[in-house]
Amino acid sequence: MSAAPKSEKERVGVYVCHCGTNIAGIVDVEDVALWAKKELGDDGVVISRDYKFMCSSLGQELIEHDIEIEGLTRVVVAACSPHLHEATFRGACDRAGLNPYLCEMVSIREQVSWVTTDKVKATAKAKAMVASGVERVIHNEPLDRMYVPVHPDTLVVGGGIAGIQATLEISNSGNKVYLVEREPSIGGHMAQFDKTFPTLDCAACILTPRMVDVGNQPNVELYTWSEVERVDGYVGNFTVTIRKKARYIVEADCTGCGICWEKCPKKVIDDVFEAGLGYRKAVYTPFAQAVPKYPVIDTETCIYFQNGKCRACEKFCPTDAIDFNQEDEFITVTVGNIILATGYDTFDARRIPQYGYGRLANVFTSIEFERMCNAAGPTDGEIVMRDGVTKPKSVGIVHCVGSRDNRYNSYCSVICCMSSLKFAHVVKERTDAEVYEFYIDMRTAYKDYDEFYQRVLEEGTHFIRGKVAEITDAARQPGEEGKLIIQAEDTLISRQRRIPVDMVILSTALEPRPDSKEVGHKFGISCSANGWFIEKHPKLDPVATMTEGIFIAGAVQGPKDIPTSVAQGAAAAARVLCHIGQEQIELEPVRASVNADKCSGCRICNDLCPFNAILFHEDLMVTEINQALCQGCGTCVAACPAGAITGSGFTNNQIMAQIEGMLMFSESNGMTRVAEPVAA
Amino acid sequence: MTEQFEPIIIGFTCNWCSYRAADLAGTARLKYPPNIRLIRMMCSGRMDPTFILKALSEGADGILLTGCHPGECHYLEQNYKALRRYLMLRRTLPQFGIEAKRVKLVWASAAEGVRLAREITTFVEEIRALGPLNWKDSRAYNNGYGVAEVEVSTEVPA
Amino acid sequence: MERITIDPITRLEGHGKIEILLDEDGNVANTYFQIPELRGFERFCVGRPVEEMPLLTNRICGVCPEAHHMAAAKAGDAVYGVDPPPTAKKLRELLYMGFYFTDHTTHFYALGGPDFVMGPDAPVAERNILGVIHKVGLEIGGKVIQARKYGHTIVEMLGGRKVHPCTSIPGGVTKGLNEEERQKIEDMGRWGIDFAQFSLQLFSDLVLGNQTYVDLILGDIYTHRTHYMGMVDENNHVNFYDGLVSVVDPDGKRLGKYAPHEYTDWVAERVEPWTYLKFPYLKKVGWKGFVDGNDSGVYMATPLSRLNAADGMATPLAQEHYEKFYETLGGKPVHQRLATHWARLIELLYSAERLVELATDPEITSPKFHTVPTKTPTEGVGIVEAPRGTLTHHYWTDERGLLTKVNLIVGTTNNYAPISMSINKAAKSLIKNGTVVNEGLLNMVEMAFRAYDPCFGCATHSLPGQMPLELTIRDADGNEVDVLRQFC
Amino acid sequence: MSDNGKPKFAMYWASSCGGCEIAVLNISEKILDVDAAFDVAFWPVAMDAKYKDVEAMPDKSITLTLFNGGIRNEENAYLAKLLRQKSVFLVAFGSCSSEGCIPGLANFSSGKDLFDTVYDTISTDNPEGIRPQYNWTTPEGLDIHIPVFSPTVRTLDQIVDVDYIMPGCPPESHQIAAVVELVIKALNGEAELPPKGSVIGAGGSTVCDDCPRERNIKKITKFVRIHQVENIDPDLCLLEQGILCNGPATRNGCGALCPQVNAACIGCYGPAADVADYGARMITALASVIDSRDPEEIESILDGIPDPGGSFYRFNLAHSLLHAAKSAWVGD
Repeated sequence: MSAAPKSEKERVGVYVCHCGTNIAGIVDVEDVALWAKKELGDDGVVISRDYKFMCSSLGQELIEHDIEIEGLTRVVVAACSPHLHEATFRGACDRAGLNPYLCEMVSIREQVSWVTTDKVKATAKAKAMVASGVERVIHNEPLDRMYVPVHPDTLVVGGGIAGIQATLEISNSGNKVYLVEREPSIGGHMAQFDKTFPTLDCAACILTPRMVDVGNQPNVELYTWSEVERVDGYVGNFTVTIRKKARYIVEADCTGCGICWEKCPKKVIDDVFEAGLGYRKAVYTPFAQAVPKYPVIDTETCIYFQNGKCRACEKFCPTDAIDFNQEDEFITVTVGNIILATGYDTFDARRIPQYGYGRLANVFTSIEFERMCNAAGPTDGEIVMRDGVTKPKSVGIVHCVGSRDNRYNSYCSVICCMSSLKFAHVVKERTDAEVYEFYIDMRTAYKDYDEFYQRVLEEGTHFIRGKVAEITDAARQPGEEGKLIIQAEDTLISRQRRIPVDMVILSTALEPRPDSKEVGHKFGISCSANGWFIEKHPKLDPVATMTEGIFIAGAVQGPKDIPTSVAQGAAAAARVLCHIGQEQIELEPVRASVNADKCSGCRICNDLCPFNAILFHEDLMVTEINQALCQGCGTCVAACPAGAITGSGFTNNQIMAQIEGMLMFSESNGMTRVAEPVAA
Repeated sequence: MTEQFEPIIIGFTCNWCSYRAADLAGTARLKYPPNIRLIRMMCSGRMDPTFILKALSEGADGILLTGCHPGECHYLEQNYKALRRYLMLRRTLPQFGIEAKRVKLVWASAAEGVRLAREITTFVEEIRALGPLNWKDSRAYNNGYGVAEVEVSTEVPA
Repeated sequence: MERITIDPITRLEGHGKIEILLDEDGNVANTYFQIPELRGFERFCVGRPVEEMPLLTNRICGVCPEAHHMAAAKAGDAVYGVDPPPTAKKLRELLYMGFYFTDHTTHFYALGGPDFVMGPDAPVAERNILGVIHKVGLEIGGKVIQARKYGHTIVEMLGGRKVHPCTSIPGGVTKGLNEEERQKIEDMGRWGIDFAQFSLQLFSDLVLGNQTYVDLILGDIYTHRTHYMGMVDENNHVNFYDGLVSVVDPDGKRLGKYAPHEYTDWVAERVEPWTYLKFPYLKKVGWKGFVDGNDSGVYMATPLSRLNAADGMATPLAQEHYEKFYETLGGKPVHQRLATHWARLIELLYSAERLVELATDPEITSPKFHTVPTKTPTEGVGIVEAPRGTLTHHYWTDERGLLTKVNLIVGTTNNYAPISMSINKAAKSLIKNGTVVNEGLLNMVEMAFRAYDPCFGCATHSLPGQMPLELTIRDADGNEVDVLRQFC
Repeated sequence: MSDNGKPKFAMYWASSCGGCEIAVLNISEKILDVDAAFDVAFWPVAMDAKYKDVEAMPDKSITLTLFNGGIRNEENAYLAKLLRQKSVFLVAFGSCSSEGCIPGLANFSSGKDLFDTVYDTISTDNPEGIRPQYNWTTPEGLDIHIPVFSPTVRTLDQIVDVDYIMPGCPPESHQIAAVVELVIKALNGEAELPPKGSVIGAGGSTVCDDCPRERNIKKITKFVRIHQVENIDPDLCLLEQGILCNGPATRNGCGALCPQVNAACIGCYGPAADVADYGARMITALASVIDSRDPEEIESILDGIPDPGGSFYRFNLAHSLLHAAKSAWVGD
């Protein structure tokens, strides 16, 4: 059984590109063109040309001319990869009034001339591929591009610097943004930092104005202490449900005066913002410049919530803004686009026991150290050991803790080299301690980074190239007592070294959020094996995803520093604004659809679509596919046992015909048609 | 010396990974045997065993299926469906007297032009070793060439 | 030498072919009855899961798929060494009785009947059910249709489908019987008993009351002294679904009874180069060619054979007629092939009585109708009595229950040799010194043939071979009320 | 048209079991309409007519021919061509002539293999290894002949041009009745016949469409053999109970008879419309919903289907893309 034959004969034009000598050097393009006219005439080939550069304007005009004058109804271009010029030639057809999807490209450059040495075989293969293109294109159907209107509002998830940047870009352009942040305040990791490399300007000083802008921007609806519950719909028209967790504070009445947390008798260790180094109250804002200013009551530790007494905050609140009966709210919003900027987590250094974190008091993580040297932090910026008073005489900084290590994460966390250098500088600046950096490779790409490295070198930090084997307090040699000994192989002098220090800082890896897979599923986008969200194209489309209308920015896509995160936030915003500006979005018409009469409601396909485009009508017992949600992968088409699902652009008829075409001519008999056996 | 057997192989590729890998192999001017002819689909999930059977019955000697690595499918998880269909088909082919080895699934990301070229080269050799499948002749035979009956009539009775 | 070819012998069976070779004097030198086809179930069932055999072997014959369904199911039980719950066995037998009831009814009224009611010399045009109805009355036609419908209804109720039932699996069946269905079947069974008795009465009035017919039955043309085979229960009474296979010699002496797994000690099949069909014979006696007698291994397996091979019937009414049968025809065994029609009616009565027995069995509606097999499958034989003879399925499987070898000896095949002999005898007795070969001859051959009710669909697992019937019922004004065709 | 002015009707069985004829008979009173509307010109089981009578008929003189049975030998093939020549409408009637049916499973083996098995079974006494001879000379010195066996079972449309296909093993009587009615109407100009090549007497979807069992989103974690199931849930989709049911890929029209008696659909109505290969549809559908990503686990789940070829090509091997196993045409 072969692909269904076409009733009326198509008029097919075949165009074989020389691509200079790129193709013509190996493939006998003239021969291919002549052959196509001769051997494929019966299949509808009425014109077959070869030309130096089909993609040139003259080449394109050739096609347009033949469509207009010779009345071609199908076009096959044998040239380079469709990924380069499909759009070009479809455009040419479009201009000449032929539906662009009636044009097929076959790649005889990437797949033939560039990879084959034998000219005869290359020419034969080119012919087979032209034949397959012709047989396929006959079964192509004119497709109409789909357009969906774009709702002008946007959802940004994650209030770190990337999310803040995106939010401001969009809202400042006059469009509404819903910014959802899991924590009580926006700001993200950057708010925890003291200084930022390589310029060493204070993080808070550059971040907080942006935070305030977000707070004041009337186009921004800010939902902190909130999470996205579910996402329905598709590009241009998503319906998002946001869970606004109960704060137990009436935001309308709260002035953020701070009396409540002054009066609150319950002091708890803050292991989120202060990374466990500092304290907060049961009612709190994570930090002074928090946006919004409203505090949150932490029911886990609040005395009233734990044993029904206290209510001190309520008693003292001048505006009666405390409401212990507040409940989670669910807000449903409609948006046209979504930007995910949910950032990263840091590697749990306890997973590398030989580094002693959690066991050896004076082993710190980078985040802890960031808080320590932050003037607003738990030690008011004093660099001290765990006892909170003693200044270290020597500090060891260990790179790549949990990065570039197949046991944990094979990737490079990008920022650790620079932040470690920053730490070295800060230690030097504020103490007279000796500083030792243990690194595998020093990675200081990008503007002014290496200059900063040179500067730290000059400041007298010792650099030891080697992976740290162990950090121990077991003294073996004089001078090691009461110290932390860092054992490492110095690969530059290929000697084992034991460096005794007072304090160790572990530059811990950046890791995807633990729930990134679930989040990905909620938004219908995919994570790489190690959990970072996958961009549509690693080079040409870094902030878009495979799902139309869902963008990613910042570390959620992979480890990156602040400048890159900001750039991505702005880039994602630009993509969204482009959608909003178009008012409607064009979708590739490669989509699946169900023939309801043929659908038996067997429900085989119902669980096959990761984009939730397949829905089942219990009442009618048939399955339907949401065209806008469908991404055109064709999995359900291939799965349907009744053949009730069609995938436009890649129909069974097209592919079956393509296969027939490829096998219709055999090299053994000089690429002449293999006779179909006749029934006796 | 007799001319060596040149198998014809149909390769099914995913638009996002292996087809781009083929582009890359080309751009890098890597060389591999011309015996393979690639068909582009949006995803290995579009892979319908019908296409494999069609290609075999039309005269292909081997089929190379390619898709994104597990966990890296551009449509999230569709390549697992391709994997399962492939494993199931492989169990069926031997009952037709077709060596399961004639159909092979390999993962190749967009970046793995070298890998794809190598896999193709290896596979062509594997199929060359298996020899021709020649299903088209069988169809000729079964589509009722009179000789078919005659041949058997002389052969069957003792 | 002259030849007469009847090809295809339409109205006998689809593709059968009879070659009658005459010598110089115009006498019959020899006859060859050829079966021109083969499908090879024994080969292509290999590799299939044994639980599918009741479905696959169904397709050997669309006329008696029930028989293959049962034999395959029993062989499946044996392969797994599983004993289905009593209810399962009874449900299968119940389905089988429904099938027998239809099958025997059709045969008698469609094929056997006309020959007797109208007489063998009556013109062909009258020698059909239409003639019968004219002679004995209109309402019979209605009854015959009713009888067929009832049988089919029972088959569909228990087997899921009218043709090619699908409910038997190793260890039992997939579907039970509810009270409502049971009641229906009981009622149909009771109606069936009356119908069967009515039919026997009709037979004795029309046939036994008419000396010419009795002479015809007892005449030499239709007589062969062969061995006989049939399944019997523990009391040596005829049983269609289960039991041992009894074999008697031409003198009626029982040579023995064999259990399904012992069949190879008793039966062997001979291959002739001029036909696709094999010739089974009694191994213990041996093949002596197409000849009668105690030394010839040729045997017959038909309703007549079953009666000859048994000591009686398991149900009271059928038993009465069994006794009358042998009294009238001069004791056991009866060799006259045409008596098969009478024997068939006695079996018809038995099947109706058995229907009621089973339908009123308290166990029949029990929900325990399947036992999951636990043993490792190996090898097994299943035997049932198909209307046209003893049906044997023999399977070998691997440890997964996939078939590694299959052997089938199918109903009509048993009778291939005796049928050939009957044809030969009829031809010889009717073609003398160049007698002009005419319709009459074919009719006589056909009569000899019909007695066996051959079905070569079964026989060759290839070729449908039902007898034809066209039944037209007209009301008083001669308008058609119903038309029915049946070929079995 | 015959003398009495009625259009002629023919029904022929090639390599078949006779179940199709029985199914036709079971349309009972509708047979009246056939008789009223047609003059039965050729129907071997029903009436006396020799091949030579058919050969003598003018071309296209038979209006409607129902052809059942597969093409297993030269005689079948000859009759197929003969009846094509004599008929206006030739219908591939039933699974054998349209899909190959169970006897088509023979295409997994060579003809030689079939003969060697059948004429050398445990109960066959054949020391000289006798095989049937297509031409044989009797001791009386005459040559007698049996039809030549074809290398594979073929379907009617693989031999001749077919006008309509009527699937089913056998086609259900109510469907036959409906088709008879349609044809008669069409002959009286009261109805349109479907376009040439259409499947008639069947539904446009698959068996699940008619199956009353409850269905959920499919996720298969195991396949079990039906006789190994303790109690089959009478209301839940059989596939969801792990029982291999061909319903999803099998054309509807039977009314889902087998699933309704707790038996799996075995696929006798063949594939849905425009399906190139039935087996491929079963493979792709089932594989798609196997609930595992681990090759080893997938393999162990697939162990639950011990005979994929037989299970997925049970009724349509002869009409599948591959048509037969290599051995069938290589001849051993």
